[in-house]
Amino acid sequence: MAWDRNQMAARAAKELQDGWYVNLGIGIPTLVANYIPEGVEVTLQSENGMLGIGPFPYEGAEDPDLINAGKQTVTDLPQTAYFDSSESFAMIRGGKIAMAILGAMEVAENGDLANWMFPGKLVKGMGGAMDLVAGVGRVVVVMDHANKAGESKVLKRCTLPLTGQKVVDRIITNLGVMDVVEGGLRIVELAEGVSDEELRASTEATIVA
Amino acid sequence: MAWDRNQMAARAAKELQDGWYVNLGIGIPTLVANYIPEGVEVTLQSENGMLGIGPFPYEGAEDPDLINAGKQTVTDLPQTAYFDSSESFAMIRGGKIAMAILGAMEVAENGDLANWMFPGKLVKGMGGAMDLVAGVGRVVVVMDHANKAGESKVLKRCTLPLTGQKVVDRIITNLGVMDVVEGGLRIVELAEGVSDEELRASTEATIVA
Amino acid sequence: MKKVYSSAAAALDGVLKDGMLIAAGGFGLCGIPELLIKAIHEAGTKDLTIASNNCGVDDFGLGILLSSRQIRKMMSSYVGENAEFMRQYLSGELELEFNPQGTLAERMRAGGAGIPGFYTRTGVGTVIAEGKEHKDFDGETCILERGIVADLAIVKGWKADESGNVVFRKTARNFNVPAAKCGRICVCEVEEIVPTGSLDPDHIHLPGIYVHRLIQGEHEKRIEQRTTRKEA
Amino acid sequence: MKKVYSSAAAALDGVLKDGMLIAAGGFGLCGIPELLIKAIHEAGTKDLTIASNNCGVDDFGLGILLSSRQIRKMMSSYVGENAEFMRQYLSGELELEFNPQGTLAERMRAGGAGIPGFYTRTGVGTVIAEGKEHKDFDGETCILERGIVADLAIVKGWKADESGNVVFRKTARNFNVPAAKCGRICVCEVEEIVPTGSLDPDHIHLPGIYVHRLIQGEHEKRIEQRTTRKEA
Repeated sequence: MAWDRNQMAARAAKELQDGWYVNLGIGIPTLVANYIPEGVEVTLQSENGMLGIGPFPYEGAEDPDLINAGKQTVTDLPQTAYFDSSESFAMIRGGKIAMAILGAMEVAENGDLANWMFPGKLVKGMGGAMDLVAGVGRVVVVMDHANKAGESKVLKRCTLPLTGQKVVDRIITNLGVMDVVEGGLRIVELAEGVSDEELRASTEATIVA
Repeated sequence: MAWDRNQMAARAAKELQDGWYVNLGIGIPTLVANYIPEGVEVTLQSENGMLGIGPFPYEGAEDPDLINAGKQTVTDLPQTAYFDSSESFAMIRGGKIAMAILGAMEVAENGDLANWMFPGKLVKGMGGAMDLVAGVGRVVVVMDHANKAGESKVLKRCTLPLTGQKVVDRIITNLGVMDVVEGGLRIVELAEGVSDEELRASTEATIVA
Repeated sequence: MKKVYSSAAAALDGVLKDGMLIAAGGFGLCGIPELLIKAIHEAGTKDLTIASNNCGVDDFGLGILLSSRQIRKMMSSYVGENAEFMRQYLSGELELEFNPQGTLAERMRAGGAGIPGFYTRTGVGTVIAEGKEHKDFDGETCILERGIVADLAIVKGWKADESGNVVFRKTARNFNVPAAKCGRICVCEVEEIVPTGSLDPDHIHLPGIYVHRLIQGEHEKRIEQRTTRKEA
Repeated sequence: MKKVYSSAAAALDGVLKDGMLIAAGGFGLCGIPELLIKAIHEAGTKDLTIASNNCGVDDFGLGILLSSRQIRKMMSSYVGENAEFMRQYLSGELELEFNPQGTLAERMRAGGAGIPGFYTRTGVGTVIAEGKEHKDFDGETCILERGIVADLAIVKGWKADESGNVVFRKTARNFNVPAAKCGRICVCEVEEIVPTGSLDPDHIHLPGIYVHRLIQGEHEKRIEQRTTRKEA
């Protein structure tokens, strides 16, 4: 039961609204592009300097000058525009991106997000994540509800170094959808086959209402 | 005796060095472009978004989309590049322009410059002058030594509202050339037919050495 | 999500509000959003604060909003071309906030880029610095300037595609790019709207993300200082 | 005033100095100044601080300056692709200053634009904010970030004209523009140098004023993550 990666991505895709400019993080968020609803036109931003990310190229058509923020070869679209990195983050910081859909290591009930660093482990860096969560209109996190040890990643307080403070608006996990509201999280939707009790039991964070 | 407008412009043109990017103010400074020495390649910047200002267009070839900072129709050159106003002042403020040659109402011996406002009179605005004097590598002022009442415009202290504080490096007037140095002004050169005594007598500012 | 509107009036419908802050592109009369200015004139919106490098001339550009007393305050660097401006200003009817030209451009750029404040040497020791926070950086005194976020940006491009990507022509780009970026809503008029895909994605000056509404129209493009040289 | 040099080594002659701060363009391996990096490797300049979003891979890009221990400190946002990096970092041989990617880009842009400091919400409440000045703007807490001025910028363009005007191609533009602007001296490598006048002045991404020295060369342009789809 519960949602698999693709179902989570499909659920996240329902967050998209027609005409929006959106940034998708690496991992499950990237899959969201496969589930954009009919009639909803969304322009994907890549923080390395591109609006209008197209699909992966056909073999042999890869262009080393055309990659996404995950460094994968991509293609362009008729509406594509390129720009430099300072311009790219100007639009991110300036609130021009309606939504970012990002992965996470931990989310807290006050909207704190940790998704860049496990202390003591290899630290690769935050990339553009801190800029995104500080700048975009709405932050949706998509992640597994529990870590590999089976412990809730939806917490009262984050234990890992933060990416941003009070930045998450909505959390989509394999168990369901939760909103960050006054006092804790509000359950918005349950994944198929997941009961309210099950979601509550799997969640360390305070669930309100 | 002394220099006329064109002679002042010709003298100011000797300040230019090969490869420099330069901004010329309105009035006599604009005439400097007519006297750029042989073998010296200078690129003129226009703060409304252009590097590489060409000559005025032939009649009938005026382009409303191509003007200089004085709002005059101009032309482009092979090396011309266009950009927006924030980019234009980024390069000015960032010190990329080697020199600005500007007109002035008053200059003081400490390098203070006043060239935008007569209190009580019509105030048109500073335009880009404050940005230029604060940002460019070297500021050369070209102006008449005295005002219409015959009073020195080269002063101990400016009486008019400042455009910039301690910003002027060199002053070129109809009487000669002076540098702003520790303690006052140093005479660099006398205009044709002007004696040292005459220049000193015409100058309110302290002349050192 | 259609961005293309049939007229300036249609593109401004529901957007105009008395007392709003409008950022306008253009330098002198070059690259000004003349159609949108006319439409604001006709709409009669009043008590406007306008951030624009200049204020047009008496009968063209932003000047027509002065004659009709729709402007309460200007944020500009140079307003010398306009007799009515001076009359209203000297009589106290019009408020004026002078900004050094580069500071004005950077304030717009900053507002659009989510930068609420930045430090600059420009204006230190002048009236511009009065009342502003001073701070030293590596021995150099700077003042704090604030980003401008406008309720509405009105700009003029050369060509745009239907997705809102805009290209400008020569020095008509000027303040149009920073003004567009600092608007919560940006309405853009162009000389030609082309199908999406017609513009080279490497040549876009203002990506469509900044442009919410778009119109095509005929432009007068008046020349302020026609200056020519004689045929050799 | 010739800007065109015959080789990367010639273009860097007299410019390199131990302990200097270099800003480098590129994102991952896309748009990196690979020829200039190789020339710095061969020159053996050491104790370098390098501001660059990433640090290449073990045997390509800035990674080759790691293997030779020429880098003392990196200012980056993401360094995950490089095993030698991690080894040197964890052993304390290499200093690392993490910058959020947008903050790094803006710091370079600010340094080039004469903005010594700016406020941003990015990083507030995180380790990035530690020790930085905090200030509230309209109820929003921001931190002060400093502009970066580099002793040298090394960047990679697609085409340049002989006067130094540069155009970039697709996402290879990335950090090259802000890096170039923040360099006291900027050396640029391109795939093709064309005669001055060959580039449309409306299409220049980096005006020649920012570019002091220029070389043309063959580029490997390695792909980091070759990702494709099947033919339909």
